[in-house]
Amino acid sequence: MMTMSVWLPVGILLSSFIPGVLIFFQPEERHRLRTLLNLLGALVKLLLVGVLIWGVFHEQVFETRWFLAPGLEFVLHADALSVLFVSLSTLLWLVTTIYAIGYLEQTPHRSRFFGFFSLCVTATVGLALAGNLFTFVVFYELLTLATYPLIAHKGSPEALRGARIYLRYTLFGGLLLMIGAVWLHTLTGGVEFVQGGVLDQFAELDRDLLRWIFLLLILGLGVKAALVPLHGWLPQAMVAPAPVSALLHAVAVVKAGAFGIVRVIYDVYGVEFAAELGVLSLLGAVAAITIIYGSVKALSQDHLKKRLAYSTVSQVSYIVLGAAILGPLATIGGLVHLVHQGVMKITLFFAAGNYAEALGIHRVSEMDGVGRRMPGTSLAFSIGALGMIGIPPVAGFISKWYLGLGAVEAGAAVWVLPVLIASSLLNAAYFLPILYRAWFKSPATPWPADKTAGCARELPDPLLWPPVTTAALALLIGLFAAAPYSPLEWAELIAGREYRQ
Amino acid sequence: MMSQSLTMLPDLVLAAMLIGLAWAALSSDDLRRGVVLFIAFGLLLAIVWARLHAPDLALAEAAIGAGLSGALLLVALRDEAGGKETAGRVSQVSRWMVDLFALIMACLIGWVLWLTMYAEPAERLAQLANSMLEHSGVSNPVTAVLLNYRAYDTLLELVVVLTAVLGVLVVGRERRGYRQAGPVFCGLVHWLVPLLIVTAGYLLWVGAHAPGGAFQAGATLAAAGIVLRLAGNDAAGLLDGMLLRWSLVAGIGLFLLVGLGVTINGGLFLQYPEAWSGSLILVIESAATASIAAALVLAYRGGRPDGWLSVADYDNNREVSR
Amino acid sequence: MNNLLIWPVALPLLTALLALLWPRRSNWIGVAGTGLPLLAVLLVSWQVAASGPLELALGGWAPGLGIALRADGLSVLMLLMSALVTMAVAVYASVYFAHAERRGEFWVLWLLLITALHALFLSGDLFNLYVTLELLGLTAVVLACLGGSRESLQAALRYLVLGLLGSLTFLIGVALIYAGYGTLDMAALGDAIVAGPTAWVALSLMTGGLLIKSALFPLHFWLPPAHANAPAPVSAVLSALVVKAALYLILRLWLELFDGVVTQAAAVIVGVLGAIAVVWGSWAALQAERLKLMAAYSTVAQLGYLFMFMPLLAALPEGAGRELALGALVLLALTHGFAKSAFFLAAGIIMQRAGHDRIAELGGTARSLPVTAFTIALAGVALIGLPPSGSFLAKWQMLSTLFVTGQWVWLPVIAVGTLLAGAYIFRLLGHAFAPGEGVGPSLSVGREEIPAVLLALIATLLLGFWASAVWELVPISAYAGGGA
Amino acid sequence: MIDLLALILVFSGIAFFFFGAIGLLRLPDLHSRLHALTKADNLGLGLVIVGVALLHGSPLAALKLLLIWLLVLLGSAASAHLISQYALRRRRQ
Amino acid sequence: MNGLILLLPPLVPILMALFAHRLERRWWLFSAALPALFIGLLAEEGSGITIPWVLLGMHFALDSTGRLFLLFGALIWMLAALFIPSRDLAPGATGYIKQTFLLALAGNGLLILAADMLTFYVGFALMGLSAYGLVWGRSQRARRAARVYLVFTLVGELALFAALLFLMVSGGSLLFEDLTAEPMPAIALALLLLGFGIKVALPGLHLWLPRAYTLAPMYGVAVLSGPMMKAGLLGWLRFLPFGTPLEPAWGNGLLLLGVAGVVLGMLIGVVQRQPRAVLAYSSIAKMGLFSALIGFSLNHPQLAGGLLPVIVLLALHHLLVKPMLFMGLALWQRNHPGFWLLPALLLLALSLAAFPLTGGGAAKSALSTALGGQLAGLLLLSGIAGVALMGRFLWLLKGRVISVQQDPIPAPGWLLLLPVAVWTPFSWQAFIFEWKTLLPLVAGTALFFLGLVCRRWLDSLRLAMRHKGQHLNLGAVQIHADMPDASSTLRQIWLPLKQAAQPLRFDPASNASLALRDPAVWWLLLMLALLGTLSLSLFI
Amino acid sequence: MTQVLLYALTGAVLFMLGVRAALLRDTVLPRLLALNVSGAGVFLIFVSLAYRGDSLPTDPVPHALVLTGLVVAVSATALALALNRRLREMDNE
Repeated sequence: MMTMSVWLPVGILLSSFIPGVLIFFQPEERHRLRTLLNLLGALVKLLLVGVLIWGVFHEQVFETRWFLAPGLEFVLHADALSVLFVSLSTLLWLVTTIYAIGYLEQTPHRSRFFGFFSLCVTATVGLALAGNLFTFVVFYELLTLATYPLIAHKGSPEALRGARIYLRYTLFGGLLLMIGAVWLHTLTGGVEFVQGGVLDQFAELDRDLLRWIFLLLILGLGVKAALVPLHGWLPQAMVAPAPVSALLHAVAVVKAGAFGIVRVIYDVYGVEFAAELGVLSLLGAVAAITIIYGSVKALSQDHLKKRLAYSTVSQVSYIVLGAAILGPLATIGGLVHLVHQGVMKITLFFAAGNYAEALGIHRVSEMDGVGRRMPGTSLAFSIGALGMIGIPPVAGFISKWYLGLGAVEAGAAVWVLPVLIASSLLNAAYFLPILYRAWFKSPATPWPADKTAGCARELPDPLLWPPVTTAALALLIGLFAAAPYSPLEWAELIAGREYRQ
Repeated sequence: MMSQSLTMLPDLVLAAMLIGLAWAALSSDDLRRGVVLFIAFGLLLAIVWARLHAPDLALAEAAIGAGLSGALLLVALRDEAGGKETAGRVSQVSRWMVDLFALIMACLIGWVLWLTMYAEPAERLAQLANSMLEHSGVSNPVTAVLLNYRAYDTLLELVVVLTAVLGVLVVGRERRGYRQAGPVFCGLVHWLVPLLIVTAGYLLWVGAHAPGGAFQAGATLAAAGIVLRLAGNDAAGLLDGMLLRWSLVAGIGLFLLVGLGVTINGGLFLQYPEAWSGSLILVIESAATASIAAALVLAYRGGRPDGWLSVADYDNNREVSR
Repeated sequence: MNNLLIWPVALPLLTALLALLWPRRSNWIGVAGTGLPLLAVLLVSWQVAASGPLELALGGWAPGLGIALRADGLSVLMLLMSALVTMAVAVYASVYFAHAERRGEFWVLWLLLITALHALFLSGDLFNLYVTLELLGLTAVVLACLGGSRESLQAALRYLVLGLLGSLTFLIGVALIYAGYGTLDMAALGDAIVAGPTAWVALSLMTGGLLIKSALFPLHFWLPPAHANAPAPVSAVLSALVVKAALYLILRLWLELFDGVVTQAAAVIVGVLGAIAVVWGSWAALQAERLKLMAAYSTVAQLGYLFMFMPLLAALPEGAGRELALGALVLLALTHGFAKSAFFLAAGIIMQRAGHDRIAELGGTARSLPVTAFTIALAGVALIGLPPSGSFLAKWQMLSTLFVTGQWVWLPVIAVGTLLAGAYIFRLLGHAFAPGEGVGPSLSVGREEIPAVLLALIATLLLGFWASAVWELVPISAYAGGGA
Repeated sequence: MIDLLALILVFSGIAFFFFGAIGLLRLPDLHSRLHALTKADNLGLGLVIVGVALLHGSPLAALKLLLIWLLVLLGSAASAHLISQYALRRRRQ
Repeated sequence: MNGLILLLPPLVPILMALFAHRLERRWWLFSAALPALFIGLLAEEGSGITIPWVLLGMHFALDSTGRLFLLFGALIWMLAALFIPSRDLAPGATGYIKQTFLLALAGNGLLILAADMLTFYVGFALMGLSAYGLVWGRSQRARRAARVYLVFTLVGELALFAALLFLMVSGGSLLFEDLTAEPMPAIALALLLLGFGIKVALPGLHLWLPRAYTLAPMYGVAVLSGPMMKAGLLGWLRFLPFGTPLEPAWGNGLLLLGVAGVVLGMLIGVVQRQPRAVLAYSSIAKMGLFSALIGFSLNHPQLAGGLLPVIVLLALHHLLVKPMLFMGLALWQRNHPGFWLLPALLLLALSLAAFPLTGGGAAKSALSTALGGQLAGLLLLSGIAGVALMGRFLWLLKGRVISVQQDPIPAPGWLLLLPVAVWTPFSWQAFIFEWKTLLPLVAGTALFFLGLVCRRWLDSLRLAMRHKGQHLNLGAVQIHADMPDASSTLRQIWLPLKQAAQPLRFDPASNASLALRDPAVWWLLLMLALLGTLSLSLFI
Repeated sequence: MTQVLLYALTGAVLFMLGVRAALLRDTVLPRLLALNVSGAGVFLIFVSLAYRGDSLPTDPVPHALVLTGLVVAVSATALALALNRRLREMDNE
């Protein structure tokens, strides 16, 4: 049992790392083997995560330590928050892998793609399991590295440009994060993630210094989380293939930033201490601005994936907002949105990919009447979109509910509620026209590139089922939010542990 | 006081001449003049070595510093004649900067030297080296240092020579040889070369207890080779093919093998058994002499001789023979 | 048993002679001659790690009169790097030079280079260091001009002349030391040297000479052409090892021999030059149009980082904090060594296949040479300082030291340098990933690609995950100034 | 006495050198310069060597010195010959 | 077991909605409301069920109010289902009438049976949003109306959502039964009034209604004007703290608004030229009455106990009669209306106008009893309004529009429901005749005839309102759409802001802004801003 | 001892003269000359260190060092000249 608690986190990492590395060296033609490796890895990971969930729920300790350098330890540690993120990424990885297998059929460089794909997930899982700030930074940078080839995958000038912009932002962010982390590390001699935070034990530290460090950390993480002045890469990165966008927006990159912010606030600074420092209100303001800004920008985008990208900018800041409001309810809201947004956004991107793949539709204005042509995809899209707006019983509603409750509880309703409401309205304003076009308009002209004409079904299975599955998931985790082992319950568990002190 | 300054006089003159010659050699725009002045400088230096009780060095300087270097530089002048001279201009400011820098550094070094030699002279290794002389197997302290105390340095130094020669070989083909010399010169060569070889052997032998040694001997041998070449013998007395290789390798190889061989009995690297050390040193020195001479001559010849086949040539031969 | 220390020097030397004698077998001899010292180095490392610093008094003479070889943590690390890198490069070169005309000479010089490196890292005597330095310089020069092109010759000549200037400057420093302290043995000097004019002037002279050799900023101009025009295996060791040798000496001098002599101001000056080198080198690398030139400029920049450690080290009192920084410095140097050699090897593969190394025309490389592209990417990761490479850890500790010593000034430099490094590496990768006809039909994994990728893996994974060994080894010092 | 003789010999040898040097500097063309130089050198050196040999006193050393003188004689003769030949060739071309 | 039955009314339609594309006969839709009817008729009052793991815990309960709403709502739903034209049921039909109809039905059932606020909210949202598909029609104007409806609904949802948040935090529970434990926060109250106010079309928040009622398909209007509109009222009844004393400003405000609604509905209604529009404004007037009554009850907790059941009954009456009127109108407007239709419509109109011997009349007398003589003026006004509007409606029936409707419209069903509508729920009281109830009737009739006499003058009034080329047509539906230049002024401020916020080119083809170009929405936003500042000031 | 100091200082001067010239000249041959002069300066310092007056035996260690240095310098010079020659050849081709 002892050994398992040490090996399980490593095993979870390796279950995607090893297939990734193996896939790299597979010739392009070995389609079946690659698929097998991918799925095997994903399933093994799912299994291991299952064990992890069970264990963490029963307060078992899973921890791996590896001494790297004086004062630097590589720590993988599973707490409830990690489990939340790990299970999200694992589950969605499986789905995305299936989707990607279907999506990339007959395209070149698949070995490379799936190799980096697996590495990307490894990095994400590593982020989730990171037990101290150092390990977090390591995986944070790794994530940057693993995603860059995915964004540049097509090799077209736009793809390369998008990837370059992505890098520009994320390397800069990674650097800031690293500087902040090192600084903090130097001051405290090692920053383990401890529920409730560690910094309040260092009473002698200069408060202003800690504020600056917080700023650095947030700036660094904010790049990936696409907080407003730092969000510029995200809409550019939508040139990536659809599975990558899905991964980027729902599981890996953006979430990594948000997750990091949550970690910093709760497990490094400690939310009460952070509030005492007065840094949370600033962060909340930034999050609020981002929420509104992203939505407003999304309104004017005709390109579907760009609109979704701006929507991500807006939605991810909900998590940040939840983290920035003092109080367990807001925490729950933010945390649960981590999962909910992921599931919903991945649905949207899958669907967008399907539209592009089947009908060559890239723009909202081309979507007239697509609902009848691709009912399954469109239904999934609709559920995701409604969830984003916060319509019950889709998952997004639960997040908004807890965020709102948290805001009211913390007395921050004056500015949070208007933001939430305005954002919901704006969400509706940019999502509902899409639904309207899809369902209620009739197709005027032939679609740009119709590949499904004459097909028995609207799409091949690996393309159709992932969005449908995630949409169903989004519906179910919203509908059965109060059920045991639901994300909401985990979020409550985490919030309970964070605020126990 | 007076006598002191009197005894100082030759030293002062020598020092002034050294500096003057160096200055003249370096500031001359005419390369040939510079080289000739440099050779003169080297000879003067040899006198200074002698004045400073360093006869080994005086020999070496005369043979190597002035002689061989001079020969090399003189030959190099031939190449320079055809080349495009691109003397870049150095701005006045940077000239001043460099001058200032040089002045300051010279003053600093001088200051330190004054401190260490005059104000607070330190006890150095002389005592120790001389007291250990009886265990070294030779009675010339310089040879003792070179081939016993600091034999490792010498080994590496031989490697340096080998490297340089290999470099010379790698870079290009050999320089054209000279025409067959006239009868006068030939006659001289007939006398001179055997004499030089004998001298070299003498220097080698005498190195154990008096000024002389492998380097001086090697340089003398090399001089013989150079003379031969000047007289029209392209190979400059060197062997061809494998033997040339062997002669290049011999010095280092023997040195190394001896060094390693003495460890078999549990000694340290290069720790000669005391009884054997004299003869071992002599053996090493002989081989080194050969190697040094070969190397120096090769360096003078300035390139890859025809007999020095590359691997590709071997490959080609093999193919042809098939 | 102590004779162990001679083997890393003697073995390559012996095999060099063999290679000279049997040129036809030189490929085999060369690889074997690189492998055997590796074994010796491993043994030495094991010994040092197990039982502390080793000393071999050559000829049985007491150090001072005689020469001592010493192996402590720092030298063992350097030896390991050099032995591993040369091993990989040798395997690579056995393919690269398979049909070259002068491969016989190459192998001899190659083995001599290894001899020089190992001798340098093991030497415990100042004058012997001068000799090894010269030997190293000469072998490097000759290897650098093996390519035979005009540029390479010109660069090699310039390299040689500057190297001579550098070693002479070093030598006069040695002379002053001998004048002042009457010994050349470094262990004895470590005890004897006290702050004073002699030490200052000697140190500045020696440092000046070594700075030329290690190409610190205003003295760097010889490096890019020399490294860029040499044959790929040679460039690899030049960038990875040869410049590091000078750096190693500077470390020895500053931290162990002249500990207590070094003033903060001097360290700051060197640090500033390092900082300029970081920015300037990275910028030049970003502008470079050729792959190898880029790598060479990147070397200038990376060396700058190493020198930026100096003010930090000088500001720290002896003890754990300083060892931490020193370990970081060494780790950074090691990572750079492995990564840069891998990078150059990969560049060489590309150059051999494509016939050029113009960055803008590398489209399709990632497709036709996936392993090489992968190597470049991995090496690039280490050069930027991203995890899991060793340089990430090193930079982390560097930043940490920076905060501890309060020397904020260097922070922007590190930041800018890292970003610029990212820019040039990913610019390159962008071109490599771009579509294009590629560099050749070959899709297979060449034998020469394996050593390159292994080197890159060492830099990124091995040094990342087993970096603690560096910090364990570094405090093992054979000299008084060290962690005694 | 012998010392005095030796000194006289040495100094006169030096005088020869001196004049030889003056000749080298002052004489108009190459051949006459060579003439002045070789004569001065050979004779000067001979005188110096004899002087030094007397000073030293041992026959072995005297022999060595004599050998040196002979060698120099040989060398300077040959080199003077070569130089003049070279000069002649140059003039002819 | 008993409680589980309560899940049927929402669940059955939802399940049917999943397979709606297979259901091609309208009887399926008809039967979707059967569980509701069944529960309304047979289920035991007071039965309830809690499902803790769904959403945040769902609570269902059936009380008498709920039972009535469920029962009569089901009737309307069933009848409306029969009114769906068969071409909308065909597999390839545009729009998603079946699905939205079923979902709206489910939402309606859910909110009626909800025992906690969240469940209510979920049902409310489901119903409100699904109804978009019911308002949506084929004409451009109908789509626009649907958009406006959607915006208003969304705003209503969000207001309700925010209110729920405050209620949850202040009360710690979402159950209705725990609601009165604590004094309600002012902001929650304001938000509740706003949220349900949109649904019940309080004046100012009613702008969506006339368009939707005039342009939407008939089945849509039927359910919209009946069960769905009353859901807003039900919301108030459920949420508002009638038992606890409150700042009188709230009740008075609501009362005033309600009165305004009555007046406005009457005044604007009588000048309409479409019968549907008249009915729409009649709804506004009627709901104004309800609002006023709610406001009154808020201020008079001691009377509330007696008053609220009456309000419920009155609401039920209206719930039945108004849809019946709409559907009757549809029958009337088809090609060959039967001779029997006019009296039937007359009967309905009389009932709505609270004519003695009808359900309406009985309700009104019950109301005045419950009020104990207070608010007599309002009742009078409401009566006058009812009579005037119904008169206008009947008058307009003469110029009937010929629709292209080809379906056999289920007139029998309508007829069957007619008596229920006319006399329910006061059938036992309906035949009590009181003279004083005739007073409003007389006044109303007089007003109506006055209108008839002066209709030329009214026309000229309409012309006089025309200015600057804008059709500020008092009589037309658009009157609210083009409120005096406020929107364009706003727009002038907004456009540069918008451009500043968006450096990217605004793509006109994208049709991104849902209904931002609709002036009604601007009006809504203005209102929201006012309310927002108001509530903020209250909250702070 | 002053005499020794004199030579040592001369060595320092020579060294810096050489360095100065090496920095200022930019063709190979003069540079090599300059470096050789520098080297001579360094050697001079070493040798003057070794000298301990007429009475005491000299210190052999610096002598050996200088001997080594001398050979190294010649080797490097030869190499540099060879490189230079090759470059000249290329120029002429």
